[in-house]
Amino acid sequence: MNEFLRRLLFLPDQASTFARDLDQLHFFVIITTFVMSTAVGLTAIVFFVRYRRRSETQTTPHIEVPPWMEALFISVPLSLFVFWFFLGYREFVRQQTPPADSMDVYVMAKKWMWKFAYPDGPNAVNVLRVPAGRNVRLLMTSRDVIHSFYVPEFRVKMDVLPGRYTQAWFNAVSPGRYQILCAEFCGAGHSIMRGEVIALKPQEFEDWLAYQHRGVVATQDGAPTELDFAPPLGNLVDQGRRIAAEQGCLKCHSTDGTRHIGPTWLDLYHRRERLTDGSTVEADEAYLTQSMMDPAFRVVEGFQPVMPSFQGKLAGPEVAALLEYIKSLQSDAVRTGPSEGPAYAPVRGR
Amino acid sequence: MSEESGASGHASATLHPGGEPGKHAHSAIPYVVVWIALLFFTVLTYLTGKQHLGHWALFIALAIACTKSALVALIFMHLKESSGMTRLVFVTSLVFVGLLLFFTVGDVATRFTPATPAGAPFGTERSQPEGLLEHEMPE
Amino acid sequence: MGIPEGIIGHHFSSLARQNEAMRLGMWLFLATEILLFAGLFTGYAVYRFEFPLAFADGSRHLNLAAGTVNTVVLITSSFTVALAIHFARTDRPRAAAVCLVLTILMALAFLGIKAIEYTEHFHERALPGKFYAFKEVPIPGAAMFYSLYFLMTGLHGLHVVIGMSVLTWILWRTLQGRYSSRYYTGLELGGLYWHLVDLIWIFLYPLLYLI
Amino acid sequence: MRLSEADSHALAGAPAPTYLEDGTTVMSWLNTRDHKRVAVLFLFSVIFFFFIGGVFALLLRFKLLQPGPFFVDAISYNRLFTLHGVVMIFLFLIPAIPSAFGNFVLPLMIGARDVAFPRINLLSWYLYWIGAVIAIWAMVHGGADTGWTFYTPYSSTSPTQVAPILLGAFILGFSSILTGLNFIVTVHTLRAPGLSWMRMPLFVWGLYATSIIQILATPVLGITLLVVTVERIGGFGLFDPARGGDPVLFQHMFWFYSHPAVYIMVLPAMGVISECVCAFSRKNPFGYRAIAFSSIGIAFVGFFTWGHHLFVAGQSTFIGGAFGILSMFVGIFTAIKVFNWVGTLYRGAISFKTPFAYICGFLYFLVFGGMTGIALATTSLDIHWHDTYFIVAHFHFIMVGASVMAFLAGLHYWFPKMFGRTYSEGWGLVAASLIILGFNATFVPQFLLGNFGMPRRYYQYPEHFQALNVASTAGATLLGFGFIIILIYLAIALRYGERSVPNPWGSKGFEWMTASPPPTHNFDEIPTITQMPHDYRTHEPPGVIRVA
Repeated sequence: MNEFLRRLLFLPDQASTFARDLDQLHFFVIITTFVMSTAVGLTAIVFFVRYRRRSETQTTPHIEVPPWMEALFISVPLSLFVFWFFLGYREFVRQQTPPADSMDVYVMAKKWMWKFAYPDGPNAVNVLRVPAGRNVRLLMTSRDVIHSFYVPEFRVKMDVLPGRYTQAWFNAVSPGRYQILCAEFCGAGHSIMRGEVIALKPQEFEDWLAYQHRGVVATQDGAPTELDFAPPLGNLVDQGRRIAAEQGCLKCHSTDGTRHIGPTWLDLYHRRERLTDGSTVEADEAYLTQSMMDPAFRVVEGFQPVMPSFQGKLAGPEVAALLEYIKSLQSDAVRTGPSEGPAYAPVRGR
Repeated sequence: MSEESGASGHASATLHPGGEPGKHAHSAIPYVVVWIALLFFTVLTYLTGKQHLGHWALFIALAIACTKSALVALIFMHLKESSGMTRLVFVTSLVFVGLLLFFTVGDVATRFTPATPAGAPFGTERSQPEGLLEHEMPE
Repeated sequence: MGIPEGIIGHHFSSLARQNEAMRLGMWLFLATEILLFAGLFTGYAVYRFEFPLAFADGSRHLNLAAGTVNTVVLITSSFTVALAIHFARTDRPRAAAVCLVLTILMALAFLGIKAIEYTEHFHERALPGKFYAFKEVPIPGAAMFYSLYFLMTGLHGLHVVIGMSVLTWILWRTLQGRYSSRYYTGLELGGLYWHLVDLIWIFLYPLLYLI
Repeated sequence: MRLSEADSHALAGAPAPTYLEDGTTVMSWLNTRDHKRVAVLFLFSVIFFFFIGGVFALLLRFKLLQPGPFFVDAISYNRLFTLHGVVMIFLFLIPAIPSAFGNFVLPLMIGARDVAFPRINLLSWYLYWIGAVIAIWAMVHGGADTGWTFYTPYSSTSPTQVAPILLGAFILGFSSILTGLNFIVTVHTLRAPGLSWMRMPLFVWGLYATSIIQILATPVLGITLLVVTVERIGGFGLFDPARGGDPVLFQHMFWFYSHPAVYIMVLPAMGVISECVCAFSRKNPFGYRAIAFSSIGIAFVGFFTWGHHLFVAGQSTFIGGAFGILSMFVGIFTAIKVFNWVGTLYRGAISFKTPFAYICGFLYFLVFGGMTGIALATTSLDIHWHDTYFIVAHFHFIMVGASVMAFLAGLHYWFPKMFGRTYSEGWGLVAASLIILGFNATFVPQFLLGNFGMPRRYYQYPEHFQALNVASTAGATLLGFGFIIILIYLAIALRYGERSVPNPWGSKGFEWMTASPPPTHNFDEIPTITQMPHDYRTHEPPGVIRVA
């Protein structure tokens, strides 16, 4: 029955713990709506036929509604609506109140991408990996305009606001991939601001976390897991991070702002750099690409021209992935180190 | 709302003295009294405002402002002697101002407010992790 | 008989009925004005709730003396408008005209004092929104206070200007002898508008200057 | 007082010319004080903008045939749906029934010669066009891409022409306020002798309730748009998150107007239906008081519910619940009306004419649209539906399904009253069935799309949504044809239609007390009202002008 109604109403899969409960309410509401509308419509149709005009000079009696019927007109729908409301609000409070044992993920939305950061380190763009069967709370904020985090299969939606945090939570019942959509209009790229939730088996998630922790510097050991194959959408940054580790970029360039052999990548994109010849340059895609291919041509002041050329060592897509990775490293965005995220306890209401 | 203003022409004559020109002498004394009262309340609100009475300050200031505006509306604007409908219009507009204020502030006051991270470029005083508001205002 | 020709519209049965209509229309219009300001008052309430300290600090850097004087000026101008209506009603058009002139002068005084205040803020860089660079109150939220301050007093100032123009027009009609005990609705409606301007300021004064 | 042609005719003893014949120069229209002429000016203006908005809608639907980029680019698409919303809401729905039909029949219904402030009435029309011209100017110069909701901070940072559109909407708000103000004062001061409040036609009650909303809500929208404009142009405002501003505050203030604005669009529609149901079933209203007071109830309670637009916008859970339960009460008032309309049919003498076809459509769309609205207000279901096509379908059911159906019912019902001509009944029924069918085909798939999870305002969409989108576009085409047929046969009727008898429907609504089309001053003598409207206990053959 559940499955039949779900398909009839074109509802997506029920992939979170409360999706099923919500759908039950949905079915109940829709069915009562149909019953009531049909009752009203049938009554009207019966009247159309029974009381059709028989002559152009027909008169009609003066009939006024008796008070008891008026009372019925008010009380029946009112009690029904209030009943709906209490059923619905109970569910609403549940959805709005993340359980205390939730795992936290920060979400930073911006035109037109999603960034996810885990409190203890790793972060990702457009791909949110979560363990199935565990409560996950999202603490979300936006860097520009209002976005809205929407996963139809989870029946979860919450606006992501600039200037403050909002929260949402879910519990994915089984491993799988679910599309994230932006539901609040945010400009030209609104409809392609999509991401993906990948619910993993708990063990796989732990492996992934451990892999991320071992860091980007370590070389890969063992065969690549399924996780290494990036999902089709928005994984350039992940690829870039892996390439940066493989090619050894991170041996000289830090990603957390500390000074090393080469300039840090943090906030590098669009930074104006002063060069050894006294001129300045904006670190845009062109300059960054040129620096990979011909590093000694324009060197930032205060650094030695020690970087080898990567001409021929990096394919076009790899350069693009690296650029995306560098672009993603913004200090006011997602942190790479352990996050200094918000204290989660509400300020008031103790 | 069910007053028969539309159907009965004579009713409107009593609604406003302007309908019966020159019938009764009109006195200016109430205006002078109200003016003096308004000046008095202005001084009062000035003096209490300078005390910085904490939580009560807003309440007192608003109470005085409401009294003053009631005087202006009732006497200067002749609401005291106008028809019920004009009074209803005025009161309704105030009710709806209250409605907008009540629900909007009610929302802000009951929101989930996590403390904002240190150094975040945004956040309000209320979202500071330390109980900043427990302190009284400086000075 | 003092009722100028063509005052009564063809669709009204009597002058009393028409006066009633005009008065009701004016009050409905005033209701829209009150709700226009309600939007800003709501913004004020929300941000004062969010930034109590910044609002207190920002308020303390306003010119309290100027605000108080302006309050007295506006209250008195409201009083003179009420008197003007009273004089018209009791067939003393000259006295009514004098009261209106006084009112208009006080409106100008109000705007003058407001201009002085604005100049001070400009020199202190206590400007709204992104222009805010007031060194004495650097805390977040203060810019919001000044945004609200300028929006509220600015919109109110606009209403003062409109009210003043209306009163000037009414003064002209008074001098023409249009208003008497038989008909003074035009003057009365102009007066209502001016009282509303006063009414708004009665709330703006403690909310902005006396936190 | 200006001595009109009508007066001179009356002096000469000839029958007074109709308002249409009283002056035929362009200036006699552009400088008219006659509420009927202002109404006709408004009628043609709103129909013009309805077709403009309709063209935008069809372009949108055409693009949505394909999931990927197609036909227009993303920014143009965003501009199109913004303009579709702005034009349909501010230039069509809000003024459509009150300013066109309300202006025409309200004074006739209460036995008045004009509205209280005829000049302000004309000013309202000019303001409408000033607002419209500014909006058109902005459309030509790039349009805006914010959606008609103008949510900050997007609207304060969008590079498009948002400011002129905001200004246009602000001026249109003024136009709306002036119409409402005029109606309230007219109802209070210009009722005919014997017309007590409890005898007022139900359409007048609907318009009165609408006017209350126009007066109380529109200024809040005005100041909100003004603050956004200041934020855009002046760089300071109340909603900038970088300076502690709260975008949700904008949404509160916006919906404080825009939710009641839904009732500005629907209450007059309900009034039209109340009149039409009585006229075509030749029956007194089943529950006169219930219908009349529920209009006022909707106007009042409609203000307590705006927060149900913000359930997932970052509003507090508590206040969301408060708004949720208050929203249920608005549903009750609508339910009362629906039951009473159906009750009116009981033991009536129903004549299935074109307006009645629209009544059937209206009832069905209102019940279904309204019930989905209640479902949305149950808070938790809204989480999945919010900002999806479910919402789009829901409010189109109310706005097109209810308001436009009522507009069409009123247009056909009052067409003989306004222009003294009759239209082709056969074509009328064809167009009505086409429209009702096309409407269902357009918006039922959108409900399903919403369930499926397709967010609104999507230029590109995942491919599994395509089938339903194609169905919707097909329906929209049908709908478009229906409207064009109406335009054609009404245009023909306007010029070549048979002369109508004064009361072709045999209606006992008060507006039929005078000739069709009415003379400039409406009544030779102000009638005295001695009974309720729509009292069909006695019969008078259609075409007799009743002087009650």
